[in-house]
Amino acid sequence: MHIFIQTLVTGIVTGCLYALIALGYSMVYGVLKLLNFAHGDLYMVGAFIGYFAIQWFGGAAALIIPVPLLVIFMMLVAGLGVGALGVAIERFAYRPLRNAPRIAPLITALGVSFILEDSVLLLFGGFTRNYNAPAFLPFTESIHIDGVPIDSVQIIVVCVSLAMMVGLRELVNRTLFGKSMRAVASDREAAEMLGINVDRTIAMTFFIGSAMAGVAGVMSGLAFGQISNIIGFLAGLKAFTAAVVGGIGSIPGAMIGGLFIGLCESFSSSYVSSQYSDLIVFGILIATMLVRPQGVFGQPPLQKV
Amino acid sequence: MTRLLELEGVSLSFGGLRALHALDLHVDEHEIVSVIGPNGAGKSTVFNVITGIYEPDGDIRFDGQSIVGRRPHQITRLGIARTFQSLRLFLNMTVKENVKAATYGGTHATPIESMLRLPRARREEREVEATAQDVLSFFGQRLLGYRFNQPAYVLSYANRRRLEIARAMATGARLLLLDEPAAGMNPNETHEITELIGRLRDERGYTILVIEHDMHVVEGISDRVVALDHGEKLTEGGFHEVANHPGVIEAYLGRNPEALQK
Amino acid sequence: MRVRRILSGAVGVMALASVTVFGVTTSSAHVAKVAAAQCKASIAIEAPFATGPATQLGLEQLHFAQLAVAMANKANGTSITLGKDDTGLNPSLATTRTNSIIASSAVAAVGPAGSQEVEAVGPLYAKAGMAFVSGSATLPALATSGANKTFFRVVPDDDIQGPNDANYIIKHKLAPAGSTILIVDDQEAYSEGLVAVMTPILKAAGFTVNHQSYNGTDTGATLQSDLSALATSQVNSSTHLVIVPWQSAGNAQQFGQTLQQQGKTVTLFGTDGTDSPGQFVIPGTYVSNFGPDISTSKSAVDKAIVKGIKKYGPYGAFGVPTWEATTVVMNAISSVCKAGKTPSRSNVLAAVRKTNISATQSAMGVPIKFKADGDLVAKAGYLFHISSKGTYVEISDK
Amino acid sequence: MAPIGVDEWVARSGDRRDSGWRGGLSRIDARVGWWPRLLVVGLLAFVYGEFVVGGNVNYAQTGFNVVLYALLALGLNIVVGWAGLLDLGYIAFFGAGAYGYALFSSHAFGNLPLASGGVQLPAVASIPIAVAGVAILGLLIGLVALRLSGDYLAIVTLFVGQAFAEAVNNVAPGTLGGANGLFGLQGFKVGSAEIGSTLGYYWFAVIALLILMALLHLLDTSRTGRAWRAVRDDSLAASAMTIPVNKVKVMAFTFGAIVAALAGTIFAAQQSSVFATNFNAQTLILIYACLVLGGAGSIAGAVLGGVVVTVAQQLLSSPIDSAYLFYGILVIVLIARVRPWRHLGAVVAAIVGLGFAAHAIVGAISHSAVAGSPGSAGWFAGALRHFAIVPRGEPLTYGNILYVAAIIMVIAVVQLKGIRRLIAVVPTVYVGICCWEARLTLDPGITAQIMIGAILIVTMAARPEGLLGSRRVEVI
Repeated sequence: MHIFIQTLVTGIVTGCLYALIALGYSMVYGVLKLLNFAHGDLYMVGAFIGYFAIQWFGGAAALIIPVPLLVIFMMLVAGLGVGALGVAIERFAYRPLRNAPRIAPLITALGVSFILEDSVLLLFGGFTRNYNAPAFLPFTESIHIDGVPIDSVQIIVVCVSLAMMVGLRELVNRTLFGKSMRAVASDREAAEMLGINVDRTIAMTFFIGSAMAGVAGVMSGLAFGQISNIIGFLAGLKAFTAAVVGGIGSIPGAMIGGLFIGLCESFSSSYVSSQYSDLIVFGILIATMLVRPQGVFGQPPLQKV
Repeated sequence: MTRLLELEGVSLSFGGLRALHALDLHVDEHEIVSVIGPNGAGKSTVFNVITGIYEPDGDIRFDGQSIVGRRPHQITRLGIARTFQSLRLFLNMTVKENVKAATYGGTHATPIESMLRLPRARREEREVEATAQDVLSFFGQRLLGYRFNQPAYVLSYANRRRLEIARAMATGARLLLLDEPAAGMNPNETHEITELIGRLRDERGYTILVIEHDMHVVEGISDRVVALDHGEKLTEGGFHEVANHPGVIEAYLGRNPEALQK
Repeated sequence: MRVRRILSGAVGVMALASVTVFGVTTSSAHVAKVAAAQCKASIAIEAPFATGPATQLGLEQLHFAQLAVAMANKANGTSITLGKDDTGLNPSLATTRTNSIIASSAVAAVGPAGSQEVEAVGPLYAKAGMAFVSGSATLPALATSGANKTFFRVVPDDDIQGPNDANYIIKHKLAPAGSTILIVDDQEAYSEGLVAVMTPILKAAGFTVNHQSYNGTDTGATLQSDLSALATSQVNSSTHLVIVPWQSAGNAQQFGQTLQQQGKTVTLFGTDGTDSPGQFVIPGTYVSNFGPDISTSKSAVDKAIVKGIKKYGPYGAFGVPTWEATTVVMNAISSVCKAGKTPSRSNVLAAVRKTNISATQSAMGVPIKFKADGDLVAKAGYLFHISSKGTYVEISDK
Repeated sequence: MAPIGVDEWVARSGDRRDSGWRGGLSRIDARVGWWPRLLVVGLLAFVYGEFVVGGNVNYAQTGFNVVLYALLALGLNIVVGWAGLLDLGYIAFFGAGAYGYALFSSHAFGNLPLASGGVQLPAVASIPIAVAGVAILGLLIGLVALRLSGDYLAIVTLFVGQAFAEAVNNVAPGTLGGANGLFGLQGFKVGSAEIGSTLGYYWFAVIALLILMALLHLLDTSRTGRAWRAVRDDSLAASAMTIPVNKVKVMAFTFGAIVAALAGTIFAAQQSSVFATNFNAQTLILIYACLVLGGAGSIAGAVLGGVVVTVAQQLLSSPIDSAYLFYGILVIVLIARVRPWRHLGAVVAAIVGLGFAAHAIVGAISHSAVAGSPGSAGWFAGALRHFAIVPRGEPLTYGNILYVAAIIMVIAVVQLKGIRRLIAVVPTVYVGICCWEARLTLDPGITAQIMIGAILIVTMAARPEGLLGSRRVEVI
């Protein structure tokens, strides 16, 4: 029982992060039908911004501002910064390829991912840095469920993620931007003719998606400590799995998918073996795709003859 | 006259929507039959069930044997080829390749044979080349010569329609299903198409089932006209009786007969 | 108009051509002329300093090697240049890098860092008759297999480190008799090797050994679920000691934090791979290593190194052996020059074999003298304890 | 006047494109048959192997890598370029081929009861076995992939590739060697004759490449090739034109797998070792880069892509060569983009002027700020010494700032138009050069990656169909 709960907690925490990244994937795919392989690297950049924010304020051991303020600041800066970066990438790399063959933007995305990963390597070096969050968010401040401690970082992660997901859902369902986003997603040309500013909508989508990845990066730094220029790839891959399992292009799908993958991972490594957890996750994905290609929440693409 | 194609109580519905309902239809050897009806009457759906894109209830027989549940390419191999209302050429292949591609079912060389250009592969390539030349030459001026080696996407709208027909011919089919061959053509081109469809039967001996909106074309070519609405057959017979059939007139334009008279 | 286009096209083509021609005809890195007058030569270091999971370690090795080159050039009056090749602790990358080193004019090499890398490149160096001295590859088979005829190492292999650690655990009762000891490998040759050596000894002493493994190349959330799964389901009330013979100090640190965060109180025991005062600082942890802690040493050499390395900031125990390895190569070359010959791969190889550095002159605290198979004659091992302030304290009595 | 329906504009479109020297080339190109081109390729390969390499292991290795990637790109071209199936699991076939060969040519089975001491089959046996095995694998994956289309296919295959890497890393470490891989493989051997040198494998690979190019060309112009491309353009129409879509797709997968497997065996034998890390996403991306840069759908394109990408990587891995590449590209871009000539002249002059001026001023203020030596060697290093501003020592921070600045400026230049752009080009180029000399040359490995990424992005923006690819229209 104790093990079960502990595993559950880990699964939910990692799952929330996957979900946040997956949302970006899903939104971008929705509007551009583009598999943005650079997304995972945006998350990595977010993690680095957060790290330098900590250093800026005196380092983990000797902070010069109150911790809550720092956490909020980190997320804000990372969100805005990475969001802006995402918009820039869309503007300069993807926009010229709107009407190119499908494979062209895919390759561009890979190129962007190369550049992001290796620029960070060039600028900051390849060794792993550590947030050392326990220094300012001690494990001792934690609530216990059946002897399983749940510390403040985990609580932050879950709360922030949920808040952002709900916020995003409202944004997409209620606001004008949400409407235009869905319009662009379903038919770009038509949306354009209806006077929707497609460019701005797409840019906005990139901003929101990237910002969420950035915040996810900060929180993963807080929760796991280690960051380096290569954390983007695997995280992106897993988040991508989540998006697909949930139904790529669908927002609730991405959330559920993220949590699902997180739980799969933690349970398979707790109860089967950490060695095969990745294989198990990939297996699940492939199985899902074969049973239901469009994912759990996705709509099947309709074919007009 | 033998029955070439026969639909018997064919029904199809997408979820709740009923696209076809208990449709009976037949086409005889060397006959040109037109299917008319307002948009959404289920005309294209008829083509889709015949060519195996959708699997309907009821029975469809071609040359006596049932073809329900067969895959599209198998049905085409039996001798039913179609064109698409929304043109579906292989846009990045050359005009000639478009036609040659359609001969796949008629040839049998394995990849290995093709790679090594073994005798069978050579022979078949020659035959395919001949077929392509022959089929394209049928369109005379229109598709001939310098355009053979250009990608299909440079062709004009009218020529794309012609190429679709050429492609259908190359499959070696006996029955052609033409889905709005005259759509989006100017009066002259429409006139040509009308002639062409006639020649298809007279010179090449094809049997033809055609969907068409342009009543001039329908009048010009049809031995028999079948009128559909809401997936059901309203009536069938000669052009004029169908055209004057009150149900048809109503289906088309509520209460305004003039349009059909001219 | 057209003329202009033709011109531009032509120029473009010519430019491209010239680029490729130059590119192909100028040879690649490590260019150095060997002149009889002065002792000139070039050597190369292979270390994971730019990419891969162990860049901290790699940078440390690089810096100490650069220091060693500077010191030796000054001492011996040689002018030997050091070419640096990043291997990312990745055998396939190491293979390509080694090929380009062999193609260059380098007469000997330092590194590579990882045992699995040496396994990959050893035969290549052997074929080229080129000596390479590693400061951290400790898999016993590397020397004993006979596949790596030109391989030398200035560190004791796992058959020495493993038993040392196991025996220390037994002797000093780091875990109560009969309790469970969890030992986790990270699916690398290095790690699996140590596990294989330590497990039987611990079993023989009556411990229950629980052997698990996780994917050392995982990162972020995935890594976290691996580690916290280990902490959750493998560390129970009967577990008092966890041995982490990993290559990534960062992962060890994260595992330690995960244990703390889950409220598990166990002692960690790391090996040389996790020795990094900058990264692995869980209080109460034991870390064994093949290199001594020179920061407190009295010997002149050690003082000089400490002084020279200061500008590079905190370092673990990987630098010193690499310094030693580089020095071995440097001295070999200068001895060749002193004998009036121009350094070549063969005579440098011979000179390396004859290496004989006294304990006082070596930074390893033991004399550097090689057996026929390239292993050290001396057997040494060091052990550190991480204090509550997170600093490494050397344990003298073993 | 032309008869109705013959649209002159379209009819002449071909001729219209044929103007200027490009037109001339393309006309020649149109006249030459396929086998003379093949001869040219063979000739080039011969000249390189015979005269350029000259016993230099490094050049031999480069040549081998070029041919290897060309082979891989050829195989990928079948699946992606012709059948239009976005297969991101291609790397798995490459890996499977390599591991297949390794298992039958090493000690791998040594620890199994049935074959102590390992299985050491001659190449004539082990290559066919490995390739056949992988062909079956391709067949199976193809059958699975049938249910999916477009991006979904891409996604599943991507994970098939990942799963392969994970599997060889974790499953049966006793036999597959886990992270340590399999090493000490025997080379290609028939009887007593064994290929010993890298150059030997280069020749072997070249022959394989030439044969494959010929076979694939013949296949492409046969019914199978037409069927593949028909399915790519419109699978539904294809099925309505007697083409069994599923069968054709599976065929494409299998053929791609076979080529990849062949490449894998050669790779394994040459490296005489295989590691799971040889078959990671990085490699897959490079193969895709080759194909897409060269032009998906074109055999020559795939090969050219292999050459460009591999050579670029090789040049970038050494400071001297990468300098030639860097400045070469710089010159070409300027020539190609800055028109007319007087503008070009003005820009170049301005850059040079700015450079020496800035250098002089900064030097006057602080000597140590310009005391560093440029990273690139070669004949122009001397000139650069008085041109590029490089502080003493290894000026990392300075270089990093320049790097960021350069990227921002490039982006700005792309945005600006007309005379503004012309002016903005000058400082951009100068900052770029300084950054190159002060920072990028210090870490060739990293720079190579960045440059590859940049090349991908630029090519896609400038010419999405690739160097030799033909323009595609897609109905989405």
